[in-house]
Amino acid sequence: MASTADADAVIQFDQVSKRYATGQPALTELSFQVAPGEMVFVTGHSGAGKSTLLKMLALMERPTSGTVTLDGQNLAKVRAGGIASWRRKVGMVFQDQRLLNDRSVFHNVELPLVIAGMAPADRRKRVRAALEKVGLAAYEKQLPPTLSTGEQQRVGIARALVSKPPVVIADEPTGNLDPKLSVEIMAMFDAFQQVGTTVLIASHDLMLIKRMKKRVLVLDHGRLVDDVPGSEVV
Amino acid sequence: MASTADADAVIQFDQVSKRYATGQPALTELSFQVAPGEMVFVTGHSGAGKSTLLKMLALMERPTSGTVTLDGQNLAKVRAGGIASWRRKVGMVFQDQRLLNDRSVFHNVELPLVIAGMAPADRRKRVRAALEKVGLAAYEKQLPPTLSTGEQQRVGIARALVSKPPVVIADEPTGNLDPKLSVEIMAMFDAFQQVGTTVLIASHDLMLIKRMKKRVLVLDHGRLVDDVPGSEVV
Amino acid sequence: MATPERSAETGNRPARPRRMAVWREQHAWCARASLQRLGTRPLGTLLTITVMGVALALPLTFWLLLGNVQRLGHSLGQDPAINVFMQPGTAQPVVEQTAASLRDRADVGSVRIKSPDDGMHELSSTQGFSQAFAALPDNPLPYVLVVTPRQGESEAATGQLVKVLKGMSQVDFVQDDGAWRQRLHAIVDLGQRGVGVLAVLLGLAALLVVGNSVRLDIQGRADEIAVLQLVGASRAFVRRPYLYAGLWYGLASGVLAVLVVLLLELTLAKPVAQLASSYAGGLPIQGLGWAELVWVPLAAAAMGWLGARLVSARMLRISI
Amino acid sequence: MATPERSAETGNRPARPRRMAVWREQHAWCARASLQRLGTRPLGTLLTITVMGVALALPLTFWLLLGNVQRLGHSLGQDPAINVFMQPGTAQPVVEQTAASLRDRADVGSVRIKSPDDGMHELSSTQGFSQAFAALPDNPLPYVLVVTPRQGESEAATGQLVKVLKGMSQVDFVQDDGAWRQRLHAIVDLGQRGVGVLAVLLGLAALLVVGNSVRLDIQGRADEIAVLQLVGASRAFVRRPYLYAGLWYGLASGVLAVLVVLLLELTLAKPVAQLASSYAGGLPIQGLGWAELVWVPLAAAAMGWLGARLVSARMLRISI
Ligand SMILES: Nc1ncnc2c1ncn2[C@@H]1O[C@H](COP(=O)(O)OP(=O)(O)OP(=O)(O)O)[C@@H](O)[C@H]1O
Ligand SMILES: Nc1ncnc2c1ncn2[C@@H]1O[C@H](COP(=O)(O)OP(=O)(O)OP(=O)(O)O)[C@@H](O)[C@H]1O
Ligand SMILES: [Mg+2]
Ligand SMILES: [Mg+2]
Repeated sequence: MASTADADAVIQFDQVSKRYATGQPALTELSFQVAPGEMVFVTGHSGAGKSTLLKMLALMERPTSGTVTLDGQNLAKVRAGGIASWRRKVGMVFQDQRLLNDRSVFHNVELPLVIAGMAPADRRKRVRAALEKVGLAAYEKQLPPTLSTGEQQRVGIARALVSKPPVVIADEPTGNLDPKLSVEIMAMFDAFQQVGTTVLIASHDLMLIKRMKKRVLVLDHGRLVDDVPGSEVV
Repeated sequence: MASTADADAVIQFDQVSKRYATGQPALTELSFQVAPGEMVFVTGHSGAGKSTLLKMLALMERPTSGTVTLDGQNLAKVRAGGIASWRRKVGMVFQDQRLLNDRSVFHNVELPLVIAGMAPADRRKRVRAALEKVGLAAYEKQLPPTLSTGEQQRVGIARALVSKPPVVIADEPTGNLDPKLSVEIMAMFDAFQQVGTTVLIASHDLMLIKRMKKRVLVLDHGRLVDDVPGSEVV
Repeated sequence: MATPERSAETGNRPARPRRMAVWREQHAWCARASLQRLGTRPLGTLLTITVMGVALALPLTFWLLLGNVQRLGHSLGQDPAINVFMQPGTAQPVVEQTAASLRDRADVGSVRIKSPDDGMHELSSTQGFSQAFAALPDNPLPYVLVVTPRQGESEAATGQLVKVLKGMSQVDFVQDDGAWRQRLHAIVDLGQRGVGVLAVLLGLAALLVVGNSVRLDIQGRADEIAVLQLVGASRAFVRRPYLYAGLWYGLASGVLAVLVVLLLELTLAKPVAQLASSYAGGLPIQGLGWAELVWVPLAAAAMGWLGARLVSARMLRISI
Repeated sequence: MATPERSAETGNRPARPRRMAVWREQHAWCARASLQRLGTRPLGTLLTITVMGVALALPLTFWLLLGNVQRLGHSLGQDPAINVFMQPGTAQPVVEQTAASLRDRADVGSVRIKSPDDGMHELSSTQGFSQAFAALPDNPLPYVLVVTPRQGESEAATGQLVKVLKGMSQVDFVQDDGAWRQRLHAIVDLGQRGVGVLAVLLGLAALLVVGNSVRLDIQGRADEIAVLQLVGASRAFVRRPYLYAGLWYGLASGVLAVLVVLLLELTLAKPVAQLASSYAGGLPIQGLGWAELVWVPLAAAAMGWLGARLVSARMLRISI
């Protein structure tokens, strides 16, 4: 919960508060840092502010006060023209999937690569590999509405990881998955962390979090009430 | 797993199979019965067929073969004109919420009562009570997109229960809720069961299921592989 | 949800006397909701209404135009007189006898006798000849019978009459304004046909715009409609806001159409007045009446409702 | 995702030489995708195109009409001759001298001398008088100078010329077809003004339809657009399919508009031919040329693209 600047930190929250137009504050004076290549869980009750925290890193919300820094860049200073290119650097898994319902699974996963301007042949290889990893190789031609919710969630995970972004943010990525699959998906995130990707995951699945033995940030009504290092997770 | 008819059963699946247009079968020769006022969990891996099973009871999918009977009525015989009135008898919690995003929380929960033609004053009382129970009394004027996913899920639960339907079907109702809230919501379903409502819940949260000590149907690749009575759940 | 203890009285079927109240409540609810919904995106609503209004204004304009062209054709076609020139020197009694016999014919409307003096007078009034003819010692002009065919006679029947007139004794020759009449008929026919084609096209366009707007509206709300249907709303319930939207669209665009036509009338008032005066006030041009001011918006509203009905019937079918 | 080991070369920024290829690939991808998308709901696409096509066909029709009305006015107004009646008995040399002095004037186009014999001949050819005048012992008609003002002279200048002519010696009186010319001007003016107003309204309507269709399209795909923006698509990328959709809409409706106008021409061919023949082939009516067949669809496509651009600019802004 240190609020002092750390030049090495890839993610840095400094006294960040967020109050939506409608009501009580969603986040209150939040300060923490995440080192490059670290994997961190964010947990807390429903409405604690987990999604709000992650959304700021994906430039979906701006803090009301305080500064959020990602990769040394103050997010408050990103202009409208820079939002798109910024989001390309952050792989995001959304709590509500957010897939294109009238495009095939393949197309959905391919999207970040098309946007990045990768050549078609390379795209195909990467997309196939990603779908293989989440166990959906057989579903590439289907439309998302014809998948089970858990399958859709895995499409979203494949899409977030396919472009190998330096930072991955996942909001409740296993909320619709059974325990066995949840463990497999977590192993994938772990593999990404192993090669230097910074991973931030919001989850309320305490069993899973305990099993992973990573650093855990605990939110309660928008306040950071605990910051447990991986070694101390039991 | 008895496939013989039981006049008392409120829900009855007899050799039900479902194969979607796109691929492999989602359900295979499923047979089971649920007695009136019983509370049953349906569990299984992602893509096992839980949602497909529940969707048939809400007339959202038709079986490819076999018969589904609800309250003594063969669902295959319900005509287009009867679908709406049928659905009014089944309170459904959807895995993906399905709220009206441009109407207030209050309006969303009020909807089944408006459709049923209840007088405005009665509606207000009932809606307020339901929102109170799911802990969202303070959110009644907000639009669903301004709620956290867990809050949205609770709006969906309130909407399914507000009209006190004889049968309640819930697809992963606690998928986005923290453990403490999950237990509270389950207690609500339990209370409904206590007064004679038949409750069918799909969930992959084994901890929660074990805790509730109710009958559990286990699906595996569309097949019913286990049917554990509440007394034997450990 | 209240207390679960009362969960047995679940069906929520309203008692008979409440049925009407429910129906009224739901309608009022939908009418208001659809209006509010249109209000939440004022620009889009305005755009749709403008497109529809213009599309409606045009058939209305053409309808007015058609009426005027027909009336014009009628008033100009009123006098398709045939001039029968008697042989020079034919005596007046013979001329009058011929006229009388012609008046007895079924295909003749009226016969007027123009004496040589009348002819000279007429000719003199054509300024250029006044002095020239004043100097003539003798009137060289013949008697002329001005024969008007019975009103409503066809072109062919008139041709027949001309033939008969030509065959009569004492008749020098017959002058039929056939070319002029043919030309007028061609103009009126061209106008009517053109206006008819355009009015049909535009009426169609207006209906398409209503239907298309509602269709896109429904398409844009597919999610919401799915939710309503899943919660048990009947087709009538789901459909109602769109029918009301069609109604509001139609009503507003009908009012707009009337305004556009009135504006058009205003713009054209000056040249029309000029034209009318050059015809010595003989052009009976008519604009929108009070009746149209009322029934056009009402008809447009009905059309909007109907268009919404047609489009929504197919799209809002509940199925599994 | 392949092997995580290569996760360090993440940015995916294409190398410089690939930039153009990327641009071309993305454009081709979008053009195809937007066409496919229109194809997935053929009825709706057809409806939109029909509405737009009709909306475009109408200004096109009126534009043609305006051209023809103007040309008609021009050809009819070509011969606003002024008849100058010399006093009876004026000698031929005096007449020719007067004509010569008139030809020197800057505001006079041409002067033709009509002798008494010419006049009698003309009068005789008006059938009714042939025999009557053949019997006349003496020709009572005067010399007439047919004066045509220089082309392009204003109404006022012509009035001035008439005044001068009236004041000349040996001139009996001047017959100016003023009333007739005034009437023609009123008709042409009315036509031009009406056609102008309608063409502007319809052009506006067509633009509104394009814009509105694309706007509704964007509105109906709000979810999809949000997803694209969240995944890091630039505004240009998100916008491109809509620009292409506008382009396809415009192109198709331009073709439709041309077809509608050709159909209209076909429908009106008979009455127009009739009218033209009654004017002895003097009406220079023109339809669509080859040039229009090409540039109308192209202009419509450009208009569709522009309409889509205008609408999408505001709607697709990426913000937090
Ligand atoms: N509309 C559809 N069209 C085609 N296939 C479908 C459709 N809906 C579901 N399926 C397939 O049927 C299988 C069962 O789906 P279902 O949604 O019932 O699973 P589930 O048990 O609810 O899974 P989850 O826990 O992920 O929600 C899946 O393999 C899925 O891909
Ligand atoms: N767009 C918004 N407008 C207004 N209030 C919002 C908005 N988004 C979230 N909130 C409120 O902010 C609080 C935190 O929301 P957030 O989505 O961050 O919670 P969460 O921890 O992700 O919860 P969950 O586990 O249910 O997803 C909630 O009380 C929610 O109602
Ligand atoms: Mg959340
Ligand atoms: Mg499911």
